Amino acid sequence: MSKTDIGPPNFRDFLPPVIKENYGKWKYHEELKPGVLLHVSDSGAKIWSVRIGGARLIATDRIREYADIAEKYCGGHLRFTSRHNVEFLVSDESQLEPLMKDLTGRGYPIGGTGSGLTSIVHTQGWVHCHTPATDASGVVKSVMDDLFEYFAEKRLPGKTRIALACCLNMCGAVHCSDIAILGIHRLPPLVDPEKVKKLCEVPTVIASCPTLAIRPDPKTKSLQVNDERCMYCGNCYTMCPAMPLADPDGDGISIWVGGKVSNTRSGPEFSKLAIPFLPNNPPRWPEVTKAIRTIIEKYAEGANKHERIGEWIARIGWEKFFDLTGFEFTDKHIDDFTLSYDTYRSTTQFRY
Amino acid sequence: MSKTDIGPPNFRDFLPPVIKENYGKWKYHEELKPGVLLHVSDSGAKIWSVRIGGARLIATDRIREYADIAEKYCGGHLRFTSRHNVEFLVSDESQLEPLMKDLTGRGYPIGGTGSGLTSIVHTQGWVHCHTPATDASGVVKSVMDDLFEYFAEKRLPGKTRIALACCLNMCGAVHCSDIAILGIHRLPPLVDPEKVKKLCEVPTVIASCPTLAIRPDPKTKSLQVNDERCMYCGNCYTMCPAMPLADPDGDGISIWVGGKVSNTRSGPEFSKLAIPFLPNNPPRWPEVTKAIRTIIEKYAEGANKHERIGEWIARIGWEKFFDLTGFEFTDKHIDDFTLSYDTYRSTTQFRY
Amino acid sequence: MTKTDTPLLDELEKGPWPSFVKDIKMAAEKKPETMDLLRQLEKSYNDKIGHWKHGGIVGVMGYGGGVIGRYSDSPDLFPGVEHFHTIRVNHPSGWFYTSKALRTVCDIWDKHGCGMTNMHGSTGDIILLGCRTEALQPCFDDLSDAGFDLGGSGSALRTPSACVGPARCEWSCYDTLDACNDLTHTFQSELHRPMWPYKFKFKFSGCPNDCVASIARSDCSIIGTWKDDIKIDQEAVKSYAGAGMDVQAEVVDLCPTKCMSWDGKKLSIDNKNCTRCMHCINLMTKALSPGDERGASLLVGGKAPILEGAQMSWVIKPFMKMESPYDELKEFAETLWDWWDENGKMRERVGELINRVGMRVFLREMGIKAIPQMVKFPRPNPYYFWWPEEVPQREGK
Amino acid sequence: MTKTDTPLLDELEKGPWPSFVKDIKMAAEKKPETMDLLRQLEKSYNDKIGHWKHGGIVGVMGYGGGVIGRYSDSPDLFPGVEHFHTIRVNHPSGWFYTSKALRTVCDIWDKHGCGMTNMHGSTGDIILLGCRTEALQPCFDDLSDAGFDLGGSGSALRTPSACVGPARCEWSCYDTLDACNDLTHTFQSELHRPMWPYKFKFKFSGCPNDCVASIARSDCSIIGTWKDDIKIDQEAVKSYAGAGMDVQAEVVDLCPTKCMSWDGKKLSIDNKNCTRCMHCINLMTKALSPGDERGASLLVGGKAPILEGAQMSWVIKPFMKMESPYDELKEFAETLWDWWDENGKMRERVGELINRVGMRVFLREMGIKAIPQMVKFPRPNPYYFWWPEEVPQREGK
Ligand code: SRM
Ligand code: SRM
Ligand code: SRM
Ligand code: SRM
Ligand code: SF4
Ligand code: SF4
Ligand code: SF4
Ligand code: SF4
Ligand code: SF4
Ligand code: SF4
Ligand code: SF4
Ligand code: SF4
Repeated sequence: MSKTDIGPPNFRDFLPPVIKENYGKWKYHEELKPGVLLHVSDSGAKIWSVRIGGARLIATDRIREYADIAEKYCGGHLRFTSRHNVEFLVSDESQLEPLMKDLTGRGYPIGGTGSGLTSIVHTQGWVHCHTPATDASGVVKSVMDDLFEYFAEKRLPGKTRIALACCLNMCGAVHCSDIAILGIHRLPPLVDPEKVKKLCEVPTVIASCPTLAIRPDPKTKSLQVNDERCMYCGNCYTMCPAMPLADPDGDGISIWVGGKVSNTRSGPEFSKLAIPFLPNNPPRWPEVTKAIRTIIEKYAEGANKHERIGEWIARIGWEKFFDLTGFEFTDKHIDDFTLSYDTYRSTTQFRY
Repeated sequence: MSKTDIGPPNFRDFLPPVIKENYGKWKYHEELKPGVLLHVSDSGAKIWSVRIGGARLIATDRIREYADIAEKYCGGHLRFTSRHNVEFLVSDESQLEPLMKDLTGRGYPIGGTGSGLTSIVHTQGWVHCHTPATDASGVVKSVMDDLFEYFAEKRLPGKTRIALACCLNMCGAVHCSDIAILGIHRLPPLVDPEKVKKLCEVPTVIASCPTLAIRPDPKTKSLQVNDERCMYCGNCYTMCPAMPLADPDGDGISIWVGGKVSNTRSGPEFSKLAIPFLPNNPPRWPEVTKAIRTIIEKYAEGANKHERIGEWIARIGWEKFFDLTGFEFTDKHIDDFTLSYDTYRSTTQFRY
Repeated sequence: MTKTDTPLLDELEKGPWPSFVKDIKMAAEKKPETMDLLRQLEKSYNDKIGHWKHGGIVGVMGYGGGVIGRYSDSPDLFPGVEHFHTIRVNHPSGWFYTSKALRTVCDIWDKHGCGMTNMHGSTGDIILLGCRTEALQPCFDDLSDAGFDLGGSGSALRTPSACVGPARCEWSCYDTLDACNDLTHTFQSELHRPMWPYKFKFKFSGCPNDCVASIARSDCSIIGTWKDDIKIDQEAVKSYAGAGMDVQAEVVDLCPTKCMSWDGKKLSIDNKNCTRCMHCINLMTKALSPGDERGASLLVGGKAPILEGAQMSWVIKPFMKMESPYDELKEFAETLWDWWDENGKMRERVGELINRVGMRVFLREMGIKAIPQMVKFPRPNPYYFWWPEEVPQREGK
Repeated sequence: MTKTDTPLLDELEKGPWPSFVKDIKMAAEKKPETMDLLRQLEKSYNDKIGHWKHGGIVGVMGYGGGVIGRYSDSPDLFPGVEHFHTIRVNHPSGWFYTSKALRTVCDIWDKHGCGMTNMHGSTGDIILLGCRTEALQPCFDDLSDAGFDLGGSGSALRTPSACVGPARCEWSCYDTLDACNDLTHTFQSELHRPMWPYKFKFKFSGCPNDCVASIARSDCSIIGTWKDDIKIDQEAVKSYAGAGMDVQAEVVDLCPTKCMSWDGKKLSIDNKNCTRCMHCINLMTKALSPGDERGASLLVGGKAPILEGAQMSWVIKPFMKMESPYDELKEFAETLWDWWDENGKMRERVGELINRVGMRVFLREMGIKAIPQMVKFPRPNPYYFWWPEEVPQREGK
């Protein structure tokens, strides 16, 4: 048996020499073009980072290709970003152009920096998880194909971060994204009483329901779901395999807008519901890509420089956002969970 | 037996002629001086309103004195305001100066309009209610004596509305005031089991507790209060006389700031906790008058023109407000009721 | 009674602000028993505790409310306030009076009560403070004969109130006084006979300045507003500027939507983005005024903290014409009350009920469509419901 | 396998964005059974439903986590993915690699697994996707021998992550990479052996830009900040202006606290009122930089919606020095965990627990004083508690 608890490798062993020498001494950076950053240190030392987008769900041979490229131009040094892009770390300026050419030649999109679109943080979907209400990788591929221009070329008023989660567990932590794509169920769990008895701890399942929709069923010694109180979060299913929610027509995608993480200007914000449901329409999810393009285009047209999507909407008003996008406002848009009161318009200030 | 359901008298019967003629036709107004408003109609007609402060808790002979004055200068016409001031309605300009002189001579303060202090909306207190944690009229008298200058002369950056309620029922609806004075208890109810059985409906009392602190006591067939969960709101006492909370040392006053009702600029706002407790110290409540003067003076010094207290604090930051006033920030200032999450500082933006 | 009986309260006769102690003594000149009010209060000033017993049900014939029972806890010491009930008398809309009307009320009250009042109570009523049980009915009879009626109390409609409105304000976007008077008369039975889960309050403000604090203090807030453009008199704007107003700093920069601009000669407003906050109009009343297409926004749910926490009313109907006989408003209120009555728990205000069941259910029951004007922002959490008919249900379910 | 097996997914080979379908096919070239992943997915694309069974507990010796069990619900149709477990491998801080390190991982994974990965998982781990049960232990052994260890799963500490920080960013106010690496190593047992009420995440961002989204995605967010004044190079400011930046409109006017001014020559900052939002620094990185007295703000409570709704972390300690060995942070975390462990309900994140019992209780237990920096605004409701020792208790109670 091998050693346990050794922890991850020390990152220092993987840093390129120019970083080791200038660690903590960077003075400024420039975005030379989308996807290409230059960082300059106090000493005048420079490092160029060339960022490419990727699928995130990748084969070992893909990684080996990255390694090949890094060896060719970067002394073997590269990193991944917090949004799953790859950054080739160039210490020798003369390697920059050849690297970029090679990457382009191999079909890798260079971009994702600055005021534009970067990769979509996303999750497993039908590829690997047991609770998804939609796929992840396929939706992401469709959206990125559609918005490709904004990754590498076209600029937007501010950073624009899209994220996807395939169920309400929100492994993509989409709750604070400029645009969030969230898989949702729309039907209550289908309880299999026999399986419940075998596989599930009844009190735990009852406690798992945020709206207290589950009660014991004395007759069957199993569980009952009060369908009227169920909002299909799937948390009971996480605790109990005998309560699946997935359904071809019930499942689909909701779209959220205006979230933000950074503390710049307006501070962090949750994303808010824009579209409660769009159908799962594989392989290209045209309804989803269209909706997102609408948001992006209206934002590009209407926002001031440096305004994130949420800041733009806060300025023009939500009533205007629904007008501009043509998205229908429904009763689902009005919060009715625990903090709902704070969302009500308790002022006469509104636009018609 | 006399007629029922006749409803209040028709206000039209009480309007002065100039109002009847210019009803709905007013064009603009001017504040000639604090307490004196001139309204001018489309037709050029004018009405002067002279506003005086009063005790609100007044004798019939006081009202008769108002009537005398109204008859002498206003053809018998007067009104009360939504904050319990009296307005003498003058149609004949030549009566204006004599009226003011007479009022001043009789000791009535003219003022309460525009950017200054007006009367304190308040409630019954020890004078007439069964649930108070403090007096109303005495506190109001003390505060208004202390701040008298701001009613009639000194101007403030914006309208400044103080309100008082003697218990959490908040009959003064102080929850949206620039400064709120709120009587509070600090000890749980003292349950008298014998009286509970006689006088109270147990399930109703249990349901009346916002924090679910009350449960039936099977032994005594009465009620038990979980002292740790009780926040002394007194709602159980409203439902059940056998659970008094009042206590000479437990009771006192809390101070709240930054509320606002009007939809101007920033919109309506709740008042927020400034001081969790000041003792009942009759007849003059010096701790209370001092605290309020502190707020008013810091506000007068620091706010921009037209800024209400809440708008001023929002601009400078709450940390700064506590600094400036020297009020201690405590664990009580941090919300722990149902909407508490929305009050947490979920951003790194703060001032030291 | 000598002064030394109430040394603490005597202290409150001093100072520039009108003194309630003087008024109690004034009333006691005619009604010596009223001095017991001051003496009992002096005891409270010493004890730091109130001396009134808990509630007590008293009233007048035919009514379920309008009177608040009150008894001293020390009738031996203060026999003058043994019974000391409150009579709430519905004020005329806008609190307008003639001296004659006031004298009428005073005379009746001196006849039957202790001579003390609140002008007014914080809901708006004339408060006659301190009546013995046996005097309640005669007092009511005299009031009724003189054209006055009681206000609300208990789980009933409470006395509606209105800002001064068109009677003396240039900004009133509808006739607040008429609306208040009309609804009060229309709903007399709801006002006098408690039959709901809890109290219900209407307040009428003529414009978003909300001078009766309706958004904070009423279950149903009717706040005047307009739909078209703010009217601008450019010459008058220039006069303000000429007279020393810094139009840029005081008006334009403080506009919450930043929809104004001022080039030193002309003030422009992008009315589509104006949220009608009144700030600019307030500052330049000679130059700016609300548009011509006037009406009111209807907001619902305002209340003080008990039980589930304070709420301010929120928008249900952005714009409603407000013309006599106010059918739209009345029908709205009646539908609302029916629903509340059927679904509300005891002592649950209508705003708390909406909050408990969700706006979704409320809107469906009321037959109102959801619109973005109802919210500050759409929901941030994914916990929402679908109506069964919106989703294809599973086979065999 | 011919192309026609997966026509829907084949569609996703087209288009400019890198295609995961190509990668699955690429892996299947070496590992034919991996084609079953694509075939099962094609079935999902037809069915619009997933085809994985619910969970399943699998693992490696000595550890309680790091592996997510996964089984196909149609092993007959897709035997290649009958077992298809995930191994989470703890990434090096900042996701820095040498090509050699990557090749090592790839070789191990090709030996034991299906050849597919996520680089990276959304918590930050290297995700090795698709391993048979019997291959788990050998795979782990090889990883460990090569210097890699597993990441977190279950009710344990999850793999901490950090922004690139001082390695390649001019704004990092502390050494995010070292802190992340140090804490990960210090808390190995907490990471590998689930024993808490639920999961717990740390994320380390070097400045308020928060490039690892720590405020939204971690229970304990350590976000770099500073205490003294922003450093200004006035010449460099002028260069930005000279190069066409509208300093007034883009920088000064967008400052949230309006604490800056610019007269065309000099940029001034009223640092007392600066809330360190980074906006101006972001825009003029050559001219402005964080002060010299650097450290981090400590925020607690961030999480996704399950169970009680999403929360963002909120300020607990405004400023903390962040120097190795990070004792203050470690002690804080340990105290926090103890308290949570004792008081948390099953599947209750620490932020939910704080919310349930109240900040008041939390602060007392942690021995931290309440300060205004913890809240956006003080409580608006009057429902607050007193500790018994703060109030004189009644006699005989
Ligand atoms: C590489 C990366 C950190 C890492 O350790 O991996 C990174 C690196 C930088 N970030 Fe970031 N950020 C990275 C994720 C983030 C995230 C997290 C996320 O998106 O999930 C955020 C929060 C986003 C949000 O608010 O929703 C983030 C918010 C910022 C901001 C604030 C932008 C704003 O106005 O709100 C800046 C400042 C700026 O861009 O001017 C910033 C600036 C920067 C700078 C310029 C810092 C520097 O001086 O080097 C770096 C280059 C940025 C660029 O892409 O143009 N970085 N940055 C991450 C790249 C992700 C990617 O591949 O796209
Ligand atoms: C692999 C990953 C998604 C991905 O594609 O990247 C993932 C996958 C799963 N997550 Fe997650 N979560 C992943 C990051 C997250 C994040 C994001 C983050 O850490 O920044 C979140 C939101 C942040 C947070 O923690 O609040 C997240 C919130 C959840 C939740 C909801 C927890 C909550 O308290 O809100 C669950 C449900 C649960 O734990 O029962 C969950 C549960 C799961 C499970 C284990 C499914 C389950 O119900 O048991 C998923 C296994 C999928 C599979 O078969 O591979 N996952 N999960 C991420 C972990 C990779 C890694 O280690 O690097
Ligand atoms: C008489 C009265 C209405 C009534 O029917 O009785 C009234 C009358 C006027 N109000 Fe008011 N307001 C009256 C209570 C209110 C209230 C309610 C309250 O305080 O409980 C408010 C909401 C206060 C709040 O936001 O907390 C109120 C918020 C305003 C505002 C908005 C001020 C702001 O900037 O927030 C204005 C506009 C202004 O003053 O420029 C206004 C303006 C006015 C004008 C100028 C309207 C006009 O053109 O005639 C009137 C003279 C105001 C003055 O006092 O200077 N009135 N006004 C009330 C006098 C109360 C008193 O005796 O002091
Ligand atoms: C007289 C008055 C205070 C005053 O001095 O002006 C008053 C006095 C009482 N109120 Fe009130 N309320 C008075 C206006 C209010 C207001 C203000 C308003 O209407 O604008 C409020 C807050 C607004 C609201 O309705 O939310 C108010 C919120 C309460 C509450 C809490 C109700 C709630 O849902 O939050 C109670 C408790 C209850 O009803 O059980 C209450 C209960 C009471 C009782 C009946 C005491 C009780 O527990 O039964 C008080 C009788 C006092 C007495 O002996 O005279 N009173 N009460 C006001 C009525 C006078 C009038 O008719 O004009
Ligand atoms: S978001 Fe839901 S479905 Fe997607 S990976 Fe996470 S737990 Fe699985
Ligand atoms: S899906 Fe969610 S809301 Fe519905 S029963 Fe399960 S836990 Fe409750
Ligand atoms: S606030 Fe409380 S104590 Fe004061 S009058 Fe109202 S119910 Fe009575
Ligand atoms: S005083 Fe309030 S919190 Fe305390 S037991 Fe009574 S109802 Fe509950
Ligand atoms: S609410 Fe508007 S209309 Fe009514 S008095 Fe106040 S300012 Fe005038
Ligand atoms: S009413 Fe308010 S929002 Fe409209 S223009 Fe005037 S200041 Fe701006
Ligand atoms: S969080 Fe700050 S320090 Fe870290 S990479 Fe982003 S900008 Fe740089
Ligand atoms: S960091 Fe933000 S708050 Fe501070 S001066 Fe710059 S823009 Fe203003």
